[in-house]
Amino acid sequence: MKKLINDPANVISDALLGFAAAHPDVRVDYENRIVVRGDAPVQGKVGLVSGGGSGHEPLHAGFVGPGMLDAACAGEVFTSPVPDQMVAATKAVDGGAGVLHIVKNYTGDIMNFELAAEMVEAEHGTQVVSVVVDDDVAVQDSLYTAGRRGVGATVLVEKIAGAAAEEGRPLGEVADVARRVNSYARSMGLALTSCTVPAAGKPTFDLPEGEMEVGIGIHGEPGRRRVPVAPANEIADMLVSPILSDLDFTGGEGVIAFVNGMGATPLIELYVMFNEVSQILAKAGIPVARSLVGPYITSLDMAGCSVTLLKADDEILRLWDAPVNTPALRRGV
Amino acid sequence: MKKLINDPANVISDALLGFAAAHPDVRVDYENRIVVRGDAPVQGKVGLVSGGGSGHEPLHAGFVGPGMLDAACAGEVFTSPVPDQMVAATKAVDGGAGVLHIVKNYTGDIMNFELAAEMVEAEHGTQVVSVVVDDDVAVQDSLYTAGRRGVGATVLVEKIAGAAAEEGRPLGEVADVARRVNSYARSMGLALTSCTVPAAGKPTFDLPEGEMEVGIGIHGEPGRRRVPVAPANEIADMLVSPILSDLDFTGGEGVIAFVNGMGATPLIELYVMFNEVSQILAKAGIPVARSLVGPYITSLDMAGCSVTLLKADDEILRLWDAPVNTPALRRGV
Amino acid sequence: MDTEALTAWIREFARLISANKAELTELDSAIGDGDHGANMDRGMTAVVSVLDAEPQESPSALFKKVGMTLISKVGGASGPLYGTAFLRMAAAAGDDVDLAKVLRAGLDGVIARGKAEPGDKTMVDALAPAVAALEAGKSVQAAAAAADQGREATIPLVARKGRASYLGERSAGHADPGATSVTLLLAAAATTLGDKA
Amino acid sequence: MDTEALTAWIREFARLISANKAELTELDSAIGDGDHGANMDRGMTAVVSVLDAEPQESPSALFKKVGMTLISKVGGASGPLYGTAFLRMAAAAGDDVDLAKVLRAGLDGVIARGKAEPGDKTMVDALAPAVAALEAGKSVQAAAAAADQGREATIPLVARKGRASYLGERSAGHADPGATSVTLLLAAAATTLGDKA
Ligand SMILES: Nc1ncnc2c1ncn2[C@@H]1O[C@H](COP(=O)(O)OP(=O)(O)O)[C@@H](O)[C@H]1O
Ligand SMILES: Nc1ncnc2c1ncn2[C@@H]1O[C@H](COP(=O)(O)OP(=O)(O)O)[C@@H](O)[C@H]1O
Ligand SMILES: [Mg+2]
Ligand SMILES: [Mg+2]
Ligand SMILES: [Mg+2]
Ligand SMILES: [Mg+2]
Repeated sequence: MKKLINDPANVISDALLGFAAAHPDVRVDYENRIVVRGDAPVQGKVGLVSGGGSGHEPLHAGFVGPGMLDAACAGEVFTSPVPDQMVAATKAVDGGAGVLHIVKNYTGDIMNFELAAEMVEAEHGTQVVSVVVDDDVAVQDSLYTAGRRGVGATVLVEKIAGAAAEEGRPLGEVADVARRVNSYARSMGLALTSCTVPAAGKPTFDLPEGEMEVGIGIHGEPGRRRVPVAPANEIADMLVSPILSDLDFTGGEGVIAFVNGMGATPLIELYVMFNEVSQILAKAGIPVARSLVGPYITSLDMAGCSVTLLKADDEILRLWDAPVNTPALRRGV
Repeated sequence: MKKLINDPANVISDALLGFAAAHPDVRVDYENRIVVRGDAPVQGKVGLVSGGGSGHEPLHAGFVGPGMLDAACAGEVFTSPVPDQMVAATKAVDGGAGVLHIVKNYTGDIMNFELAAEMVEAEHGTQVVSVVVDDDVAVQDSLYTAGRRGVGATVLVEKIAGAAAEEGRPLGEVADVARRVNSYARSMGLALTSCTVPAAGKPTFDLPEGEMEVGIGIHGEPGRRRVPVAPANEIADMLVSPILSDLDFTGGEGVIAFVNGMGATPLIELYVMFNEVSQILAKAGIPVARSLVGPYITSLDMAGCSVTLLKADDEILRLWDAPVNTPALRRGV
Repeated sequence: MDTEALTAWIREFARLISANKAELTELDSAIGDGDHGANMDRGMTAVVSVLDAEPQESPSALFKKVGMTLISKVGGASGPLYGTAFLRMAAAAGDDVDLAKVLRAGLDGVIARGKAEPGDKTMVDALAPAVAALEAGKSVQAAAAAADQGREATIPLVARKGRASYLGERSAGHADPGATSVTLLLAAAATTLGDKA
Repeated sequence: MDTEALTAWIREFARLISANKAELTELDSAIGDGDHGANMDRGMTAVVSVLDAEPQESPSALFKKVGMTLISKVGGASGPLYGTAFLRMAAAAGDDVDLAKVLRAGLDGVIARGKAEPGDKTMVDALAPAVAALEAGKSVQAAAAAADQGREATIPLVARKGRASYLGERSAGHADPGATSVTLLLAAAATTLGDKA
């Protein structure tokens, strides 16, 4: 394992110290491992809290700031944070208008956020609403399973719900916006290499030179199938086709197209992928209204990418374009 | 070789198409492989042109936009662009106040930009001034060699000179600002893995599991020495010490500290590195005035990082903070 | 079955988790995300520290402390599940602990929290047969054996809960990590409480 | 030495570059950035296309076309260096070409553009001895052999120009890629112009 780290046991605290040093506008609470917007709590504004296992940087801490999250909780690598962290974050951002928990759909995240919401409501009377993100079409959705994973759409939900909260809208409306974004978004991912969890010291799975894994998540889970490596145009088709079969993307205001790097994929390759994705969309008669290209929700040092499409309406586009000022996403401010 | 590409011969054109699709604000001239600010030429403003081999994305095209570059020329992977491209870019951004060429110090880049300046001055009477960036302390500076390489400081020069040009300052002053930034900046890089040039299909150099290469550039050139892999704090010392021995960073307004990813290094590791770098600076009594953490000048899929320190003065900080609106760097707009 | 014996049980569980950390991680790498060993070890190491610093006075206080510590330290799916189990066990523990009764409460807590059914390839598949054995009046050793069989029976299953469910058919052929850590809980009970049940 | 013969030289140079592309890249990977083969091949392939489409009428027009094409297509260090060399060769070529005279002009162009001195481990180290041999009245074959020796002599050198100079002492032990491509230029001359000099 080759990584720019010290003791693998300290990766998260070391990275948090570095994050704090690099971004003095944002508050870091080391003890609780939470990152909080500098001016929180913003009175009268719905507070947005997210969080999850570490290893997906810049998600979530990189999205804390005006126009997006009020706080983020950092768990161990690929492990949901604990309720204490979520309680501390919720209290820190409670400006009297309630708090929205944005939770990626993993059993651990769901249960820990659930416990936290119970605790904070019981102890402090804070009103908490949770929205679950589950956009990964690689996983068959079913009432009898854990359902789909939350992946790329998380970034879009955090941005768009964050803009709605910044407009001063009430908790119920902000939650509705978040749910609508989630319901209009679909994703699919692909790995060229495995990632290596620092504590494990070796790749989570073996992926020989000529093969790639289609339908991976963001935790080094094996994907749905293994296929020979293919050129970018075929890869784009493997990722976009299942998305387009799952939801009708025509008839709206086009899509927000998001090509995401998994952590070790250079930008030049993401642009090659974005070209292929936009050509497929053009053929399908789906206009690209907005785009996002870069490593925003990663899986440590995995090479690969994911594609997320969000069917846009006027309000979604307006909120997408709204100012945002966070370490990892900034515009209009 | 595992890459998200089609035919290796088409990587640059495919990526340019993707870049154009993702960033409709910026103009892409495929034939000349140049990227031009949407509203160029800006009358009365000094035009900033840079460029170089591809494979360093987001450099340079990602930095085209208000407050930074007016145009960027994309060469073949790791190969200087040709004069025709530079001539086309220079003409496209000439708003009557002259054009600054920002050139990284590589023999090829120097000579091709030189030819281009000769051609454009002769044919069109455009006034061109060139500034050479050479900040890499891994290379011994000498009158008898090609001198130091241009690496991380390029990003800082483009941002800060771009802000000076945006203020409407004349060509001579903008060039002086660029030269001052270069003379106050020093960098040093490290590779955990080699990169793989698409056309070559295999890693440029072998770097076995337990070893790393110190003092690398951004083109897969071998570094100055090979050492056993080390923890982040020792790596930070290997990179920062030669920088601090080369220039006295005390006494100014602190430094702009830039920890850069080489293309395949996840952000969490860059924050771990940034923590170590800022601790070394704190011990040396050098305040971190501003910071930049991320993959901004890369070497394809190389894992590793570089550190750039820029000794700041009031003007440098003011220009650093000025609004910038490019695909890869955005603030204040 | 006094507080001291139950404390020994918890400590033995912590020891077994630590000794089998790599195996748990290995199993979770195959069908999950490779952290079950680290998660449980982080939690149980914290539990042991807490018990070293503050020995507990009653079975109910002991189970509550274990549950709260696991919830605060583990995260992931196993933190809330084991945590809830121990909190329910605390509520069910009277002055003299009936192992069948408290483990039944724990199992109910896991099911309430995680909504898994038998055969979903989760820790329920090891815990439920152990509870059934105890309720049928069998020994703790027999309950531990039942947990082991339950764990073995998860191998061919296709997971319907937790991360392993994302794999669909590819989850078959591997034992469930959480069911495996439950066998350690029962094995620890067999060695520390076996002669007291 | 008519335009036809000189065109054959250029085409043979293109053929040799293409045939030795991998070796040039290999050498450039060791002490540079691994693109010299691709750079030269891209340039010379373009040159051949241009000459296919527009056969040139005079030695001077031929060299100028080659120089302009290389400058427009190659990039890197070798584009301006070879490009400048051929432009200077065009200026020096009269109606009847004196190979010693035009290659001397080319060498002067390389030195003017790149400011390398003999022993800096660059293409100059192969071109200069070849020019000296021709100027001493030796055959083209002898000049090609001199270029080969010049190239061999770059192996132990520590580079002082171009990318290889970044390596310092580590650049010793490898032949210079540009010097190697120059040996191909001379080898092509030996086979196509050898009996005409
Ligand atoms: N809904 C559920 N009900 C019961 N047990 C579950 C459920 N989901 C997951 N588990 C158990 O949790 C184990 C995984 O725990 P762990 O790896 O620590 O957490 P995570 O899955 O969050 O990484 C699984 O092997 C399974 O036994
Ligand atoms: N200043 C110089 N003068 C003469 N030749 C040079 C000079 N710099 C580099 N070269 C030659 O150029 C060759 C490298 O060319 P190439 O690999 O195509 O360009 P780049 O170095 O830009 O990648 C070197 O091997 C050397 O012979
Ligand atoms: Mg986990
Ligand atoms: Mg080159
Ligand atoms: Mg797990
Ligand atoms: Mg080269």
